Amino acid sequence: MALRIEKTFQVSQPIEKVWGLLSDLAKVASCVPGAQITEKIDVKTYKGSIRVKVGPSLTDYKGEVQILRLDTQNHEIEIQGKGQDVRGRGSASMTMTGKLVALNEGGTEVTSISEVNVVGILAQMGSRVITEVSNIMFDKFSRNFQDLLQQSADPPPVANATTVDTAAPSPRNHPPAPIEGGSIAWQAIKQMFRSWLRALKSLFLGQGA
Amino acid sequence: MAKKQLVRVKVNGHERQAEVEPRLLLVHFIREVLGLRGTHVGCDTSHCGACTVVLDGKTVKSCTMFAPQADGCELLTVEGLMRNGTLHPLQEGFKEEHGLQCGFCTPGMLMSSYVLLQKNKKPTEEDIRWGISGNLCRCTGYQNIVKAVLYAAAKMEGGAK
Amino acid sequence: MIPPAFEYLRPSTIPEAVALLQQYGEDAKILSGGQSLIPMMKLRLARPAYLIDINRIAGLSYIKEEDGHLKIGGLTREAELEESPIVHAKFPILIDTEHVIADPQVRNLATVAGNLAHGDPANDHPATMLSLGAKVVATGSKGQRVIPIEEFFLSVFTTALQPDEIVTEIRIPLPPPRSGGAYFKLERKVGDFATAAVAAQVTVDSNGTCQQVGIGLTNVGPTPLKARNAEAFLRGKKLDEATIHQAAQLAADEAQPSSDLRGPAEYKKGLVKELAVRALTRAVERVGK
Amino acid sequence: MIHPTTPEVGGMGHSIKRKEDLRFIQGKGNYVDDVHLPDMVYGHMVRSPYAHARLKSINTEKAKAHPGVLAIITGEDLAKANLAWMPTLYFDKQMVLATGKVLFQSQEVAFVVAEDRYTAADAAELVDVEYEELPVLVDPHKATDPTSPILREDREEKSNHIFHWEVGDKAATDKAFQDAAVKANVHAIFQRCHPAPLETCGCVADFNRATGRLTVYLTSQAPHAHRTLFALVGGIPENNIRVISPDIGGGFGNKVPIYPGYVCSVVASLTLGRPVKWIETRSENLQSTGFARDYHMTAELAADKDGKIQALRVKTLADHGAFNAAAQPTKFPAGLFSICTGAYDYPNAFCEVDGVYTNKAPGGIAYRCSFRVTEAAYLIERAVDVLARELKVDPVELREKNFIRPDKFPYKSPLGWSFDSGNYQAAMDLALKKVGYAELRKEQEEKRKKGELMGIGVSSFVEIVGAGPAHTFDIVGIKMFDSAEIRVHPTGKAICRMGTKSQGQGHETTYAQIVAQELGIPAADVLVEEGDTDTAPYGLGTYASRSTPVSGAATAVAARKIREKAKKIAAHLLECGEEDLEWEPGKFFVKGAPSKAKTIQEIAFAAYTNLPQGMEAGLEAVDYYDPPNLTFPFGTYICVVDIDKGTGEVKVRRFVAVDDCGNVINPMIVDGQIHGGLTEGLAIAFMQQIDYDENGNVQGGSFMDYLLPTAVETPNWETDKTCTPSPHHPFGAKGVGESPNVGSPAAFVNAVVDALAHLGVRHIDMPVTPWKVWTILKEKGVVS
Repeated sequence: MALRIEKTFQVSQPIEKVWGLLSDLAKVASCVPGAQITEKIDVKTYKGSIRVKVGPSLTDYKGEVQILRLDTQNHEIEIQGKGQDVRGRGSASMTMTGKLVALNEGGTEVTSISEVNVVGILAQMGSRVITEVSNIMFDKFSRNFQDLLQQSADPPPVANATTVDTAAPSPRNHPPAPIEGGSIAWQAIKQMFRSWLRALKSLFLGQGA
Repeated sequence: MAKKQLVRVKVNGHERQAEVEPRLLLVHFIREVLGLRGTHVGCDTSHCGACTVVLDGKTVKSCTMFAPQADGCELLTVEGLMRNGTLHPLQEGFKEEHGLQCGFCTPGMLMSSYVLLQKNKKPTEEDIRWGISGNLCRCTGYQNIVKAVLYAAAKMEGGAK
Repeated sequence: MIPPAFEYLRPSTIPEAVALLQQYGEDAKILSGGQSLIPMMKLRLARPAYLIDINRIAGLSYIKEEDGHLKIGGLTREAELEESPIVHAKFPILIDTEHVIADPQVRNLATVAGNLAHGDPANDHPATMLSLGAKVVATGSKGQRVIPIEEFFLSVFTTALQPDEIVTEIRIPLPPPRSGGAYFKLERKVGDFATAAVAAQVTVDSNGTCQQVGIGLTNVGPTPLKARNAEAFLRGKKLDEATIHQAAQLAADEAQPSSDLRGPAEYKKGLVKELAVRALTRAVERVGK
Repeated sequence: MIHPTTPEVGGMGHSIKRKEDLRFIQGKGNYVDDVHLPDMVYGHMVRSPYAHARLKSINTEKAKAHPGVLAIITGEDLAKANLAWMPTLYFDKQMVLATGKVLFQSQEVAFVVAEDRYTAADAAELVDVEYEELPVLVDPHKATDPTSPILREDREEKSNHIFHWEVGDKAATDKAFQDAAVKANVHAIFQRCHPAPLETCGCVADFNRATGRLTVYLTSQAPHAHRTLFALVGGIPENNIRVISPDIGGGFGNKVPIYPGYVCSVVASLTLGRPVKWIETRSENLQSTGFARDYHMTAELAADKDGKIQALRVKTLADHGAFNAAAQPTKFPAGLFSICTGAYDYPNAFCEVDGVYTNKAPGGIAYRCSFRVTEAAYLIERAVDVLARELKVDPVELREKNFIRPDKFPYKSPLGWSFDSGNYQAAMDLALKKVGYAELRKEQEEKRKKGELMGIGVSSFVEIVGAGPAHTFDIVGIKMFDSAEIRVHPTGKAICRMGTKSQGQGHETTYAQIVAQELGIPAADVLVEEGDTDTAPYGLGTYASRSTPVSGAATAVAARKIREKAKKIAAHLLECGEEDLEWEPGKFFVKGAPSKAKTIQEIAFAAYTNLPQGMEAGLEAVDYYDPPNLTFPFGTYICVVDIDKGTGEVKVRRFVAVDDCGNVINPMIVDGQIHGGLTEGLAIAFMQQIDYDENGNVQGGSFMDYLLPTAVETPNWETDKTCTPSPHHPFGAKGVGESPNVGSPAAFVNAVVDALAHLGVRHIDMPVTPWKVWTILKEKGVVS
């Protein structure tokens, strides 16, 4: 299953500040619950694992995330993340291009274009929900990113016109995460799996519970 | 390993019991613990109905229940349809009307039809088609199964007079 | 397909069940009808460490009229709804729904509450209950609370239920006189999820003017959807053909389907419109009865 | 032609009830998963989640340490025994367990054996396989692009192209097209689908260390052929292998190939010395065992201005997946696809087929079909309809104008087949009458005025079945004869053993009826036994509608051999010359003195008690029948559909099927076969598809999305028959099991296209789903 997801939102922080966050994998990773960076290969590459626990399902993924391209001048970053289910049932990968544009009023427009590929049982059995879930996941990603920006900035961000709150945040989703590093991609993958698993636990034909 | 569960059932009129892993699917309990291999498995997503049995008077897909859920229940499987050496009218109907070919779906079909006729003594063709809509057959195209159930309904009605 | 191992727990009361949920938290899962959970476990997509089988809890299976509501117990099976005289007399929309949920064997085990608690936008009862203005009674460690159905579905497979809560009852307001409802579903075959489906419930006054209306949409968005614009449009209007068509278009506009094996998004929107026309038309026909 | 027998004897033409039913209706069938042996253990397959990936490592330590696990077999293990690859049934090889890389999703990677199936499933999750994902090739049209990855590193030829095959006179055909007044073409995809019999594939392999014998209980449509293959591949002496094909829960071609699970079970049993059971799940069945079709076809027809067809030109791309595992025994890479000229008489045809590899499950099996006959029949029947639109004539009229006339048989087709017999107009006439064609056309016209959509689809198909003559067919060199062995006991009862294997077709009844017909021994007194290679005579199995044409013929010929001997015994008993005797089913009597007779039972007793001088005792015969030609069943199907404009749903209002399969053994069983085949045709036309997404993920890999019709979606079928016996078959039969599946898809699609033809619609690819129909209606402005 291949998806292309494009998200755009605006924040009040100046472009350099946003860029500082977007280009720092470790900082961004701080909002990824349950993820563990197991190895720092270099400043652009990390190995890690994620334990995803959704309702009755517990799944472990391991993989790698790396910055493929970092264009400081144009404020563009391309990140690739790949995760393999340790039970050998598939993988997901994502290539995300993040781009910042300074706004006239001093804020920044953040655009992410992501190509997501899902392989294995999730893609076989879950095609009916993957699009839905991915969309929600990226909305959440946008929101989490903004939350992170907000934490590192005193003035509150401008109202977000493009994202929708699609799910009530559960307190369990945000425990203080013992994470040393990570990336937006990690967060995205992490959330993607969470959402998929939540979705998959429910998508079977028999109805009722 | 999970704690074993005692499962006691009355199957086709006989009391049986066994201690099993709780995750044991009812269909495996029936086939492998009770040794009643007339109940079949044809899919893994609860679609085909080959595993249909009657549990406390209702049809269920025994591949979509854990054995402990049936504890204390009464089970009827295809092996229990014959009474005193005589075929049930449904069994007779399936034979007379060529309601089976490979026979793999037949036990499930019989059990669904059995409960259908318990609830509806004079079903229409439409009633029968909906009544067996949880059972897949790859051989017959259903037409003769419908006839078989109508045969049984007529015979059972006749017998009741 | 073989499910992973789990500990099996069989509480005999609601408090016991809630206590077990509290004790085991996310490692536990409620087993009620099991018709969605067990297939998932067989594919090893779900692997709860503890399964809390609530099927032996007494007094949870009922269908009754009380306090102006139809009350459906938390363990009431789909098939029981199908066979209930009260439901037949007052809720033809629920009979429509029963007819197209999964298949007969699944309906014998699956529960109405589970169909909601699952939070699957493709399940059929959510749309029906949205159109009927139902309420979900949840029981947890902090006691019982009543959740209006329109606040129940939060996201794909996410409901307002807390981790230690169990759906113990569903309450549907009894329709006033001159009410009617219908559910139209297009499925690829018996047992399939809806490609799209529309539930409509209307109440009209003696002049045929719409007093109350509820429209629920199945499998055309991340959650079951309530077609609020279409509903607002219909209130206070005579439910003639032209009005129904306009409302149906509004409902289609409110749908947010994704393309999948069941068809492209555009088709699903078209279906919502068509099925909304049919459901509203049938609902109005049933007002007279 | 067929001598009538009494219902008590139950010879040909009697709808006697099936003998096999008694055990099935009591739940006493014996399918492979019902086989339970002492000390039996269970296998579970570890499969690849990736469609194309390099296998970097397999770590089995954790799995091996799991309590109850007995063995874990990997491709490397098999390679040591030279068993990592096995031959397919069509000049290719296939990995048993992956080595090097995986080539399709759900490919077999490791085999876990444990004390019970729950433990085996648990341990399979502990096998740690490391993959490196590779670019995936899904679209067969891109297979030969220079940018596409080369899938098969094992082949010398570094290309995804498997074969190019052509047949017919290209120059003459091209010339006919140049000269043609009218041309029509259709590009039709026959989608990938799967037979999905209700019982999945599986086996119990039981190697007895004490005796050195291997017994394999197998879901096999061809037990003898499988025994020979096990012997050839595994190096086990063939006398030490016994394949038992017990009751089979449907086959439809799915159970012709040998699958990796069987080989792994045998290896595991040889290793452990214990019986090993392996039963695949439904998802495994749909995702890894033989798929069917996946033919991307273009047909062009050239005709003169009066609608006489002059030529057919066909170009086809065949997607075989990762390995060419086409289970077909012809000498032609596209099987009998060259039957695509259809029921029509024209001089020129040219057909070419190219096969390619993709990252999909291997196969190309004949799903209720004689090796690409379904694709061929669908293509020509679609193309003729398109030509009728082009000519603005009724599709029935065009067919009738071009039918091969009855006096032209045996008819030599432009692609080289010799059609044995046919009367296509007779089948058409009966179908038209039965359905009320003229009235339906009137109704359609009136409905169109009101904006309602109804369609009438016609298909006049010809099949080619009964594989097959030794000059055209073999499996690893073994000719496609089949066999029957009949032994009459002293009391006049008989046992009949066959080289074929029923999967629901009712062989235990129909073969007994042939014996009843030929010998007059009541069918009830004839036990038919199949599927045990230790006892049955060698045969090639049941598929391609070959049981009646080949084994049925062998049964008749064997029975006639017995009759010859019986005649001698009768002459001895009646003290007359053989030439004085006449036969009617059940007895020999003296010409002109019918009371001077000896029944077959009396003769049977005498065969053991009172023989003529010098005659050896017993009354039995074997026949290995090599058919002189194939048989060519045919028929006309007419389908009437109504389309719901709002939803795009197609409702089959009526379906009339007139079949001609020559002389019929048991009309009840033939009807049942036709019902079943039409239902599968319906499923193919409207529902069934195994699709792949861009990453090679199977879409339709479980019954959640591989849609099989229930009783609710299935209409009532209206069947009828004409009878044009095969001139070369001993009792004039042709075979019927596949006709309805071969002939019906075109009838369904033609009906839907007919309903939309006035909008300019000429073709819709299967499965014809509501959304496809609705999208067309939307494009045409019928719905807003």
